[in-house]
Amino acid sequence: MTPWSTLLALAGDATGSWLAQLKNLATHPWVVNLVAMAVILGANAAFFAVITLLERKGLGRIQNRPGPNRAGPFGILQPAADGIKMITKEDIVPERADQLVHFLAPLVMLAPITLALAVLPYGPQLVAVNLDAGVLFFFAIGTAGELAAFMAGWSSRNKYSLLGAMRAIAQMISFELPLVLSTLVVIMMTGSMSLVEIVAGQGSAAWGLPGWNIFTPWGLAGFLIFLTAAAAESNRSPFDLPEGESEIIGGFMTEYSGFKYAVFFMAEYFGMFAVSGLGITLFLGGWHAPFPFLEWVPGIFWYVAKLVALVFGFIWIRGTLPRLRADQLMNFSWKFLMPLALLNFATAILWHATAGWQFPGAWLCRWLVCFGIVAGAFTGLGRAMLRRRQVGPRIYRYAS
Amino acid sequence: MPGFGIIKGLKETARNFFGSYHDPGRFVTIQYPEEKREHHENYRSFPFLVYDGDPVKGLRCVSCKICEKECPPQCIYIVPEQDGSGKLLKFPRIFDIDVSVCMGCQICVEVCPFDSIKMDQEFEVSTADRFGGLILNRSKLAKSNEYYHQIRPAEATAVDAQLAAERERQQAKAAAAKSPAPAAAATREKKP
Amino acid sequence: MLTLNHFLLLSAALFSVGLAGVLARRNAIVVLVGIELMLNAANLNFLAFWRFSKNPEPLAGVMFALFSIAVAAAEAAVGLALVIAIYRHCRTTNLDQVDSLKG
Amino acid sequence: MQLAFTIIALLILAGATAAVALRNLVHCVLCLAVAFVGVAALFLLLGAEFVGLAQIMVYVGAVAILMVFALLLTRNADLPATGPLVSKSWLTGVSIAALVFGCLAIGILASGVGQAAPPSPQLSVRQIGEELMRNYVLPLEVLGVLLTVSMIGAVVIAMTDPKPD
Repeated sequence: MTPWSTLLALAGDATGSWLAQLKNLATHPWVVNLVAMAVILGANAAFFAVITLLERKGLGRIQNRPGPNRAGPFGILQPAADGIKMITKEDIVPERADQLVHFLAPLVMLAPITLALAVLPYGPQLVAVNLDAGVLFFFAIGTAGELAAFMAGWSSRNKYSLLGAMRAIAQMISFELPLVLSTLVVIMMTGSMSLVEIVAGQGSAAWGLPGWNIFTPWGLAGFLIFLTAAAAESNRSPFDLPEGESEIIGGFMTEYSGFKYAVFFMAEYFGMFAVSGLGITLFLGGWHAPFPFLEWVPGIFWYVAKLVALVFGFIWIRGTLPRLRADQLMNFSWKFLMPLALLNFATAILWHATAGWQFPGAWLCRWLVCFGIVAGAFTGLGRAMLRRRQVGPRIYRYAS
Repeated sequence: MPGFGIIKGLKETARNFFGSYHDPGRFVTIQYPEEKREHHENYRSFPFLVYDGDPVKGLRCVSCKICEKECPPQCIYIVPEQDGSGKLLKFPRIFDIDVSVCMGCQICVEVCPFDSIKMDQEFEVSTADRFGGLILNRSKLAKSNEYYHQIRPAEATAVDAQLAAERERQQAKAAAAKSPAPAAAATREKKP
Repeated sequence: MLTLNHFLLLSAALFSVGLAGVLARRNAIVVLVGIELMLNAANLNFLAFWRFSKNPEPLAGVMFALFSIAVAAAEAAVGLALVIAIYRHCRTTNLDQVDSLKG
Repeated sequence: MQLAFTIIALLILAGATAAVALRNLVHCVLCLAVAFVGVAALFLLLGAEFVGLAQIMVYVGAVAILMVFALLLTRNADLPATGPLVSKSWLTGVSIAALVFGCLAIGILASGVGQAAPPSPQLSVRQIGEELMRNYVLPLEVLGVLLTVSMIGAVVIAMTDPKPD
């Protein structure tokens, strides 16, 4: 029962039969599903508009400039202006491009991401689809982005597009492993792949502290790994090599203009929302309030607050860090994040095995031991990676 | 410990972020159409012609065409005035500068022996007419010496002093030429 | 009404299309495409038999399909590595021209 | 159910046929991805959610991408517009495939296994996991070894020795 139908049920009982009929119509699965779709899409599109403005303003402030402030008071109409500009721009398709693939690529990029938004629990009752294998669904859907990037890059018949697409695919494949490994820890500790159950497992608070996964050593390390890999998966800076404006023009989006470009842009932001939503669900307690006495505030509020905080974190990181080089990116993924994620997995197993400790201070002891392992691994791997930092001629062993 | 550099960077950007709200002095940008940046005196855009007094008759230009020859992108076009008999006068009938070609190199100013062409500071030259609007003719180029003083006070004063000295020397020369003229003529006659 | 026969016929058709691709095309990568299609047809059969069996509680069909998917991934990786190695050696992926072992 | 099956079946067959028949190899691989997605949809229709999602993840996310990479590394994405597409013995191949389909179809229709589906089994991920860890733990371990070996093997086969400078 969604709150929507509950409300209608109440109303139908109170007043006459025509309302009851309306209730029957409104609780029909098709109607409920359509309403859920419209709400999810509409809310995310509105959020997209707000976030683009927030990002431009925030980046501006980080660079000591005011950001867009012309369209409307304080520039709040800037997203509308951008949208009108994008829609009315000429849609240019290169003459030698593969017309059909070029047309399909933005759609293949956007459609799966909107599917991923459907399985996230936005509140105690606000779950459009509760899949038993929700996390797996999320990652299965995410793979379509790689294919879409390839389609866009290849069909444009432009070397920069192809280079960007190759970079995008290599990056997405490399960072998918740490991403999955960091979520695997949560799945193992919760014992479920359903996002609803994962959120439900984080509700219990001990000593006034929230029971979120991030407040455990494996959860903290997992969250940091997840955040890094998520930034790379959604092509956010400092991992925005696939777009790298200063190197390869616009990456696989070089030959796109007008509304198709807007669709790519939208897909990128929706991807960021989806992956942030997954992070919230897995590590930050989903729609749970931070403290028990705040539970009267609706869950959707906490979800949106956490989402805004995470997205602002992404914007902050974008304003701070320079772009990585391609080989640094690969080294970072395979030689740092992967071993760290595996060690984090081992830490989670230790945490699980020591759950039976009963002596006084056992919890603190467990916490410190596990945190020590993770922090030691982080320091050691980081030192090793920094020591390896030599630049020399590159050898192309596979592409000859 | 690795990773602290990132935190340091994040701290710096956060300081910028919050600082920009309570300290407007941090802003590196200005709101252009409303407020404009103060120029240095040496800032230059495109050339203009200086006149003293009358905007047409007072032009210092003698249409010697040195600047036309020296201009690297060849953006200056000069036609001298002629009198009824076809004799060239020391005055430009047409003086055009195509500012879409001009690169602001200031060579015309360097070579002008009469200090008649100088660099302007006007930069808002955008126009809807792509061809006609960017060719400045004689009347558009002519600007008074007072304007020159206004935009470059130091340089204009130096130029004025130099011109005055030149004029004085000319007058002295003319005066000298008037009185000992017969003697000079006589000595010249004797020579061959 | 959907019966087992529908799935089996579809799977047979998918298998035959893959087989035709393997036998008829000259390009090594298209041959691999055909092999993948045939593997998919087999997986479809496993799951259809599992779903339509009298007693679907033992998960044998699902397990077999899962293992087959994993093995197919390994097969694709090695197969494509072989294609790349052959291309590097012969500068072609045309299978009719890679016949230096022919007597 | 019937309608969904018909649509998905047509999608699969169209994708598969295009994947083996098109001239442009990149189009082939993209059509193959369509066929993979269709098969995954059929898995979902059969109630095997986990297998369907694994199918998408492995086939679309890994195999199709791998094929695309192989295509670009072997530089024959741009085939000549003319020239023979099929091998010399293509007629034999296609007739063998048709024969196989005929035999299979006759066998299936004659076998009388076309029963209706029993009530949908409730298949949870937990069930699959427990099964994997109890009855199928040996195959799982062997599979892990196989994947590692094949990964190393693929790297060794595709790697060229670094040229001595």
